[in-house]
Parts: sequence; structure tokens; C-alpha cells
Amino acid sequence: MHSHTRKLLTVITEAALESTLVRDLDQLHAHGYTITDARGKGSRGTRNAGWEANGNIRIEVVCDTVTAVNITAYFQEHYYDDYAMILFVSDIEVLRPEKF
Amino acid sequence: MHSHTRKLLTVITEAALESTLVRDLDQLHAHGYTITDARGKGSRGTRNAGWEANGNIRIEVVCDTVTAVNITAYFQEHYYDDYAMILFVSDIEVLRPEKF
Amino acid sequence: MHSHTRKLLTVITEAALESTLVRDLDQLHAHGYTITDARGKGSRGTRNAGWEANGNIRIEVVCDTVTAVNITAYFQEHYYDDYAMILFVSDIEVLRPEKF
Amino acid sequence: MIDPIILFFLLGAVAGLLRSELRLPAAIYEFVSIVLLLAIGLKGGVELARQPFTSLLPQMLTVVAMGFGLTLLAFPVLRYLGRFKRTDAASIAAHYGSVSVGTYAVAVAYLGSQQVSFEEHMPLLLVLLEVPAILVGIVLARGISRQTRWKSIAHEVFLGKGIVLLLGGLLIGWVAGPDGLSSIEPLFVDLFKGILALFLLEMGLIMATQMGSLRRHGPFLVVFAIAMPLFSALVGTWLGWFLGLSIGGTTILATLAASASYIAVPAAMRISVPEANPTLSLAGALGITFPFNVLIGIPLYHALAVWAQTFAKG
Amino acid sequence: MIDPIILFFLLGAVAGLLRSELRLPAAIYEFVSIVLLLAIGLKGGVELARQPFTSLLPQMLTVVAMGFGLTLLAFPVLRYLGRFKRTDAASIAAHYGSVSVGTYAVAVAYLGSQQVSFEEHMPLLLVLLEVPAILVGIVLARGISRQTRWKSIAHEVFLGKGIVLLLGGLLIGWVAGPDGLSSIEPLFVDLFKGILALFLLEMGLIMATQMGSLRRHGPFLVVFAIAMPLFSALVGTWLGWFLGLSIGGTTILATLAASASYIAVPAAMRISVPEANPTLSLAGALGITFPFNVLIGIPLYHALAVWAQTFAKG
Amino acid sequence: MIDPIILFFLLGAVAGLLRSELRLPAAIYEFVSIVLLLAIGLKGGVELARQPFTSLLPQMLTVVAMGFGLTLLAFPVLRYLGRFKRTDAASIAAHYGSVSVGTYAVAVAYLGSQQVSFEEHMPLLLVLLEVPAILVGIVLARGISRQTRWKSIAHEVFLGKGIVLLLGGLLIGWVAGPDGLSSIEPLFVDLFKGILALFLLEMGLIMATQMGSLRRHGPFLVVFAIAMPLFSALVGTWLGWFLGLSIGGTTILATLAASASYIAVPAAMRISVPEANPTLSLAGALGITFPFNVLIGIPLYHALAVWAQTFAKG
Ligand SMILES: Nc1ncnc2c1ncn2[C@@H]1O[C@H](COP(=O)(O)O)[C@@H](O)[C@H]1O
Ligand SMILES: Nc1ncnc2c1ncn2[C@@H]1O[C@H](COP(=O)(O)O)[C@@H](O)[C@H]1O
Ligand SMILES: Nc1ncnc2c1ncn2[C@@H]1O[C@H](COP(=O)(O)O)[C@@H](O)[C@H]1O
Ligand code: NA
Ligand code: NA
Ligand code: NA
Repeated sequence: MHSHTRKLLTVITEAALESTLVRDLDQLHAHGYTITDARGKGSRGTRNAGWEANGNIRIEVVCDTVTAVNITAYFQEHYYDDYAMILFVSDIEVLRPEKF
Repeated sequence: MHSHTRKLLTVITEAALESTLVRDLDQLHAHGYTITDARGKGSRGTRNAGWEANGNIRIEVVCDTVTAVNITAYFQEHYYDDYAMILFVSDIEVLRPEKF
Repeated sequence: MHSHTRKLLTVITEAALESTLVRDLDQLHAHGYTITDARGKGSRGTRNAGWEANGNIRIEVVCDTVTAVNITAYFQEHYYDDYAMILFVSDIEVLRPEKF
Repeated sequence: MIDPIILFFLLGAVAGLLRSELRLPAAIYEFVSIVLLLAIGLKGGVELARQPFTSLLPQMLTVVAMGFGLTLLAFPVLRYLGRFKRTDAASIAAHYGSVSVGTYAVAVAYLGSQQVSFEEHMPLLLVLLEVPAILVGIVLARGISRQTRWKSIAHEVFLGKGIVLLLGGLLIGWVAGPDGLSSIEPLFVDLFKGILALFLLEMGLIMATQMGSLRRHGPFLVVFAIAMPLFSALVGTWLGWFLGLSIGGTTILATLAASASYIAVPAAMRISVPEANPTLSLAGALGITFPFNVLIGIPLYHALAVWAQTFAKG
Repeated sequence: MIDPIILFFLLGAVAGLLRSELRLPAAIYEFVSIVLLLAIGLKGGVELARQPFTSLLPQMLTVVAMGFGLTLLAFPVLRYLGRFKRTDAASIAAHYGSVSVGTYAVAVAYLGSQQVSFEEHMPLLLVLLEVPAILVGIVLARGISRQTRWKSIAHEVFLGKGIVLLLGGLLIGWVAGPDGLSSIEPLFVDLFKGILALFLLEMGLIMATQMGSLRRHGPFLVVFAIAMPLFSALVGTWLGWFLGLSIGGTTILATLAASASYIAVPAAMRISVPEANPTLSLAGALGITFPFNVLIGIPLYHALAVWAQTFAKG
Repeated sequence: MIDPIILFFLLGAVAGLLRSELRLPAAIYEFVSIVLLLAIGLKGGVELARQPFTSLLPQMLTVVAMGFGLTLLAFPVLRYLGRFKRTDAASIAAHYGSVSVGTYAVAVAYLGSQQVSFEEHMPLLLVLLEVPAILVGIVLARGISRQTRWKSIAHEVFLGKGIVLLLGGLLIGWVAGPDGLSSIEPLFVDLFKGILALFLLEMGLIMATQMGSLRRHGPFLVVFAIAMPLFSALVGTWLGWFLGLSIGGTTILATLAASASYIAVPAAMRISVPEANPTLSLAGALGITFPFNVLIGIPLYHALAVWAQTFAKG
């Protein structure tokens, strides 16, 4: 079993952005994504998911470094100012590198 | 406070596999696991969790390297061909190494 | 684009602790947190989230090393003995270090 | 006597303010609002089947004009008196120019328990009133530029959950007619007020979470969130009289005018005018205007309608 | 006149195809299906209490044979005409040899609004029909080998949500009898059609998501997904006549034969025949056959039953 | 004849023990319990409106004393006979000194189907009984020290979901009165037993998950979980007679005494006495006492009440 290094990009942001971001990810050449519902608190206050306008989502994208940089840059430019959003990247090992 | 290195194995796959995989994990000597509900997209299409047959789960297992390799190999052999599934591993630090 | 290293602290514990831990995090100078609902199994048995007393939560905190150590120490002292709880830390890269 | 559904709202508000552990799961909130939206639409649709569509055209046009007008009026007040940023003023104005379905439902329940009848096609006006304010809000925030992606805005506006369910209910009610719907009445008619009670319980809990941001945004917003509905209700009452509506119908129209959206407009603004701070409009609409209308406004607008009718006659 | 619950299905389908933001939370979908399954089981159970069990044995055996037969017939068509992989052909055949509870519920509602009565023990046949197709499908895909883990397959089949609730409802209804159940009727009887309306709204939304994969899998699947139910309905009608069922009962049996499973069978196949591509069967069963049956099939099968009865008599 | 809602409990239990795939989403469980809690509160509140509050004071005080007493009695048994750790004994005692709303609802349904009437203000006693056991349990576990954070404990106890909804329902019912509530009766009265059936289905499933931990904790817990309710029921019956309650009222009071909490107390103990092992109390309360009361206890306590009444008279 041979493993390869990739990036795991995690974005936590407002649920209202889901369909927009999913479209962006497709255009930025992410091969896939995973979304879970979340709640939380940050510099823009508490988002306790009690109702639709107030929920967060947590998006994970496994990808190569270039794609991670591209997505990060794009999201930073388009969403950081106006939306509750954080973004971080970590190193992971995957088995089938051709997938990501 | 002294910390120790372990592996965090993350599996994203079809919700229908939950009880099967949980049984496998027990047999492969994982000391525990955590599951969250998810949705997503990958090479096998969009799985938007609108209804039962179409949801994903995200399984996390904290374990030592050997166990991580075993689980990865087992899952790869038994599920990769027929199920929507991705799997990745990262390094983490834990406090009570005897637990994992 | 310039990125900076931070810690990602993940805590998996009983849902009943949510409001207590959130208060603790504020006092321990975490700048934010993200929570998702989870289920799982560990040394304290299966917690399948079928009903309120039996669910887990998964808390993520992005912070600097000192804060991560503080939170870990505090949680270990106050909750490890009496509650189902695990805790692990990994390295991540963030874009806006002043936030965390 | 106070309607028990109002008491559910108060229960939620008190529980929320005391930081009780009580929470309704998000799925329940959605279930309850889906049933309410469909029920309101269905009821209106059945009524539409009964009357020639063209006879409603004057009312429809008037109401759309009111939606445009109230938004355009609110904007300068917020921008110059309230000193809000352009985008914030535009967004808040859009919330107040549009309508709140929850407030509408409470008004319907109120008139029901007072045994005051009203023109049953009001849900049609409700749907119509949702839209113009959103368009005006976007134009006020952005200007009319080539860049505005009207196609995606139209998608956001017309295919949002609220409009689809209201409009869908209207069409189903219209096609099926009163007899066709009798088999689904136990859910959409008999349970209406019980489900509305649960909805209001949740609204009380949500309202309580808005108190914090309200404190942060200062007194102007509080004043606006009470003065604007009062003014809008006057406009609504006047238009009701102008259109020859019954006392009940006038009360509903005044309530629609006075209510501020917290579902359709926030969703649309978040995508189309992201620079606007959403907590401002929600603190006003949910923290002040909704409880004000539900507790004080609706009976007041009813009294106003009675007075207008008497005045007009005599 | 069109039944309003069908309109809910159309509303969901249109909203889904227009990519509306409307979604029902998964928890609501589950709630609604749990109530429907229990309600159907309860109603059948009450009726079972009224008649000697043995008198139903011929019908039960015939229906099980039909389940085996339709699956065995569908398989070679899919394998040799449709050129599907062995496992895919087996899996699709199992879906069409089994039944859809949602379609059954629509047929019941349809007959109710046409005031056509039918043998009330039909839910028993519904439960029986779920199972044989799954077993045949697995054997067709795998052959009968020592390796087949029949114990875990039996668990999967008999302890799936659908069968447990239907069978549980049947038993409860049987034990409690009509009087015993009167206290829970407001939920399980009065609300039945309203809840079915919500279910169909969701089914419309889900159907819309299948359109993409349908396009990918080409015309054979589309043709099969209409031709197979038509053929199965003929078989069902003939068996209904053979068993001496009423017009209503014959219509139901034809509908059961014509319907394709999208709950029990997909779940069982996913675990027992994982090599089969699940999107194929779902695209057929949900994207074509379900809407076909609901919109066109059921009235057609009713007409067929009337015709068969007349033909048999005269 | 067996009440069908009990059959739903058995269905859930059997499905759970056979490891069926059947699960109710957590949101549905919460929805169902919210409606039940509100419904119980509302019904009691309406009745409170009918009678002078002071006439109830003796009953209220007695019941609070019973809550204190039963917990104090259970503790030494668990500590010295059962050899539990101090904190575990205190926590289990608190569960048995408090009440189970689900058991109460089943008792109400049972008396309803037996057409036995009872004092309608029982929900008030239900609320009162929830609290004292929790306080005693905490003191037994911790002693009375300066460190005990009574403020946060009070918050936990009085603002938990259960008490807020019961008390809120009581107040709403009290303010609105019987006429005011008629519009929400279709949800909170007509659907009560149907929703209780779903609740019991879920309780059966949950009970089944407790069997594992029950086996681990040995026979003493099993014996205690049956003997304690029997003893408490005697106390309750005696107090019912002492307070001059009707047969129905005595049955309910005995049931309240016999029932063990599995919502309010576990939540409070988890935060205030975290050292106590929660699986012990839940295995007893949910795995043994709840099914025992529901299947055997309630009819028994009814018989006891009849006997006590006859004995007292003659
Ligand atoms: N330090 C943090 N650790 C973990 N999650 C965070 C942190 N800061 C923010 N978040 C999450 O990101 C969302 C948006 O953050 P913000 O833009 O800072 O309000 C919050 O609602 C949280 O869910
Ligand atoms: N590149 C990716 N990043 C994050 N999640 C992914 C990625 N690819 C696939 N997934 C998740 O894994 C599931 C199965 O993937 P697949 O087998 O590729 O269809 C998808 O439904 C996604 O939830
Ligand atoms: N090895 C593990 N890997 C992943 N999650 C775990 C592991 N051990 C425990 N957990 C999670 O942490 C919770 C509490 O663990 P414990 O205190 O060991 O019972 C469990 O319910 C699981 O959700
Ligand atoms: Na308005
Ligand atoms: Na079939
Ligand atoms: Na008790």
C-alpha cells in the first residue's frame, strides 16, 4: 500500500452560501467535496443553527496543493469581507492520488 | 502534559454501509469511532442526503499506524470498487495514548 | 498568499456538556469554535444519538499552541474522569493569523 | 381575551430570555413552516377558484405598487436619519417593504377568533407583496448596472422556499377547488392553529436570540422598527379603504404592510447584497417588529380598520 | 378530476426541475414515511381480524408466486435485450418484481376518491410482495453458492424499516381490532391523505434529482420503466380476476404488480449485491415508473379492471 | 383488552431487540415529546382555571414531601444493600424519586380507555414531583457545601426542556381556559394518543438499547427497578387515599410515585453529579421500570386503588 500526500481544505461558513460555493468548487477544479451541518461562534457572532438563516456548514475538499491555493485565494477575494467564513488547510495522505 | 502521535483516519462513504463498517472496525481492533452525517460529491456523483439511500457518513477513527494501515487495506479491498468511498489519514497528537 | 501555522483542537464528547464547554472556551480565550452533532463508540460504550441523553458533539477550535495547551489541560482536569470525551490536536495552516 | 397562540410566543420568548435549554430542532421548524405556507396558499387558492381573476387585478396592482412604495420610502429614512451604510439601508428597507408570513397567519387567527370575515384571496396579495421590495432593495444597494446578475436574482427570489410553497399551494387550491381539498383538510385546516402555536413558540425562542444584537445597534433601529410598521399600517388601511375592502380585509392589508420579512428577504439579500449586515435587519424585524405586530399591532390595525370604515361611511 | 395529492407530486417535481431552494429535511421525510407505513399496516390488520386467515391463503400464495415470476421474467429482458451487466439486470429486476408503498398509497387514495371499495386486506399482500423479488434478485446476481450469507440477507430483508413497520402495523391492527384503534385514528386515518400529500411533494423533489442519471443511461431503461409496469399490470389484473377479487381489489393488485420498489429493495441490494449500480434502478423506479404509475397508470389499471370484470361476466 | 399504544411499545422493543434497521430520527423524538409535554400541561392548566388554587395546596405540599421522602428512602437501600458508590446511589435514588412523563401519559390513556375519570389537575402534581428528587440527589451526592453552585443547579432544574414545556403549558391552559384552547385541540387533544403511540414506539427502541448495560450491572439493579416502584406505588396509593382522591386520581398518584425519570433527572445529574455513572440509572429506569409500569404496573395500581377505596369505605 502506497500513500500520497494531498491537502485537506476545510471551510466553515454560512449555510446560505452552500449552492454558490458548490458551483465555485466545480469551476475551480475540485474533484469532490463533503459537507456537514454545523453551528459555531467566531468574530461575526454566534450562529447557533436554530433556524435556516443562522446555520453554518463545514465543507471539506481533498485536493492537490495548487487547487487548494486557488480555492483559498478565490474564496478569500469573494467572500471573506461579507460572510462569516474561516478556512484552513492540513496535510493528509490518500491512497488513490488520481482521484484528487 | 505529554502528547503522543497517532493517526486520524477519515472515511467518507454511503450511509447504507454504517452498520457493516462499524462491525468491521470492531474486528480490526479500532478502539472507537465517531460518525457524523454528511452529503457531498465525488466520482460517483452527487449524494445530497435528501433521502435515506442518498446520504453519506463521515467516520473518524483515532488509532495507531498499524491499525490505520489495516483498516485502510481492508476497506480498500472490500468496498472501494462498489461503493462511493474516500479515505484519508492525518497525523494528530493525543494525550492518553493507551486509549487508541 | 502567505499562510501561518496554527493548531486545530478537536474534542468529541457528550452533547449534554455543550453549554458548559462553550462557556469554558470563552474563558480560555478561544476566539471561536465550530460544533457538529455526532455519534460514536469509545471506552464508555456506544453513544448512538438515538435520543438526547445519548448523543455526542464534535467541537473544533482553531487556535495558537498556548491556547490549545490550556484548553487541553483544563478539559483533562475537569471532564476526563467523568465524561465520555476524547481530544486530539493537529497542525493546520490558516490565512488570517490575527483571527485565531 | 388573549389568543392562546400569542401565549405560545410569550412562552418561547421568556424561555429564550431566561436561557432555558428548550430548543426546537431545525427540522421541526422547517416542517412547521412548510405546513403553514402550504396551508395559507391552499386556502387562498380555493378562494381564487371562486372569483373571476380579472376582478382582482386592481388589488394586485395596488399591492405591488405599495411594496415598491414602502421600500422606497423607508430607504432615505434609514440612510439619512439613521445614518446607515447605503447597503444596510437598502437591505433593511427591503425587509420592511416585504411581508412576514408568520404575522399574516397570526392576523388570520386573530380575525378568526374575533369572528371577523375577510376577503379570502389575501394569500395572493401576500405572495405578490414578497417580491417588489427585494428588487427595489437590490437596485438601491447596487444601482442598475450591467453587472447585476438578474437571472440569478430572479432564481433566488422566485424559487425560494417561501414563494414556491405559497404559490404552489395557491395553484393546487385553485385547481382542486374546495371539494377536492376536503380529504387533506385535517392536516392543513384543522391542525393550522396548533401548528401555528408551535411556530410561534419557536419564533419566541428566536426572537430572544436577537436581543443581544439589538442592544449593540442602538436606539434608532428600535424606533424605526416600531414607527415604520405604524406608518405602513396607515398606508395599508388607506389602500384597503381605497380598494373597498371589508373591515377584515383592510386589517389584513394593514398587517401585511406593517409586517417585515424574515425568511424570503434575508435569504435573497444575503446572496444579492452580501455587504449588508444581516443582523441589523433581523434584529429589527424579528426582535422588535414581529413581537410588536403580534402583541399590539394587529388589534390596533383592526381598530383602525373599524374606525376608517365608520369614518368613510359617516 | 385530478386528485390534489397528485398536484403535490407535480409541485415537487416542477420545483425540483427548476432547481428551487425547496427541500424537506430528511427527518421529515422519515417521519412522513413512518406514519404512512404504520397507517397502511394498521388498516390492513383491522381487516385481517375480521376474516378467517385460511381463506386468504390462496391469495397470499398467488401473490408470492407473482413476485417470483415477475422478477424472473424481467431479468432476461434486461440482461439480453437491455445488455445490462448480470448484477445490474438482477438488481433492476428485483426492484420491479417488488412493490412501492407510495404507489400503493396513491392507488388507495384514488379508489377512495372514486368511491370504489376494495378488499381491505391488501396491505397483507403488499408486505408479502416485498420479499420474494429480493431473494430472486440476489440469487440471480450471485448464483446459489455456499458463500451467500443468507442469515445476514434475511436480517436485511425482514428487519428493514419498511417491513417492520408494515408488519408491525398489521399485527397491532389485528390484535387491537377496529374499536381499539379508534383513539389513534386522528393521526393514522384522518391525517393520512394530508401526510401522503407531503410525501408526494418530497417524492416529486426526489424524482427531479433522478433526471440527470436517466439521461446518462439511455433510452432502453426509459422504455423498460414504462413497458414493464404495463405488462405487470396485465398479469396483476389477470390474477385479480383469477382470484375473484372485486374491481377495486383487482386495481390494487395490478398497481402492486406494476409498481417498482425504491425503499426496501435498494437498501437490500446495496448490501447484498453491491456490484450493481444503484443509480440505474433508482432512475427507472423513481424517475419514470413512479410518476408514470401515479399520473397515468393507476387510472388505466382501474379501467382495465372494470373491463376485465365486464368481459368475464359477459 | 390491551391498549394499542402498548402494542407500539412492544413493536419498538421487539424491533430493537432483533436489531432491526428501524430508527426514529432524533428530531422526531423531540417533536413528539414536545407535543406530549405541552398537551399534558395544557390539559392540567385548563382544569386549574376551574378551581380555587388554595384548595390544591395540601395536595401540592404532600406530593412535594413524597418526592423528598421516596428519594431519601431509596438512597440507603442502594448504598448499603446494593453497595453502589455514594454518587451512583444518590443519582439512582433521584431518578426513582422523580417522575416519568411518558409513564404518566400511558396511565392517562389507560384510565381513558377504562372510562375512569380522575382529578384533572394531576399535571400540576407531575411538575411538582419532578423537582425535589433532583435537589435531594445532589445533596446526597455532594453534601451541603459552600461549593455547590446552587444557581446553576436551579437553572438546570427549572429551565430544562421538560419543566419549561409542562409549566408553560399549564400557564397557557390556565390563562386561556377551555374555550380559548378549542382552536388548538386538533393538535394537542385529538392527536394525543396517536403521538403517544409514536413516542412509545421510540421508547421501545430505546429500551432495547439498555439491555446490554443491564446485563453488565447485575441482578440487584433489576430487583430494585421492580421492587422500588411497587413500594412507591403503595405510598402513592396511601397518600391518594389520605388526600381523598378519586380512584382515578389515586391510580395516577401511585403511577407517578412508581415511575422513574429518564429525561429531566438524567440531564440534571449529568451536569451536577458527573461522577455518577449514567448508564446505571438509565438501565434501571428505561430498561426495567418503564416497561414494568407500562405493561404490568398501571393496571395493578388501578386495582390497588379500587381495593383501597373499597377497604376505606367498608
Ligand atoms: N477559532 C475558531 N475555531 C473554530 N471555528 C471557528 C473559529 N472562528 C470561527 N469559527 C467558525 O467559523 C464561523 C465563521 O467565523 P467568523 O467569520 O469568525 O464569524 C463561525 O460561526 C464558527 O463556526
Ligand atoms: N475530493 C474530495 N474532497 C472531499 N470529499 C470528497 C472528495 N471526493 C469524494 N468525496 C466524498 O466522498 C464521497 C464518495 O466519493 P466518490 O466515491 O468519489 O463518489 C462523496 O460523496 C463525497 O462526500
Ligand atoms: N478511537 C477513537 N476514534 C474516534 N473516535 C473515538 C475514539 N474513541 C472514542 N471516540 C469518540 O469519543 C467519544 C467518547 O469516548 P470515550 O470517552 O472513550 O467513550 C465516543 O463516543 C466516540 O464518539
Ligand atoms: Na411590510
Ligand atoms: Na412490482
Ligand atoms: Na417516582
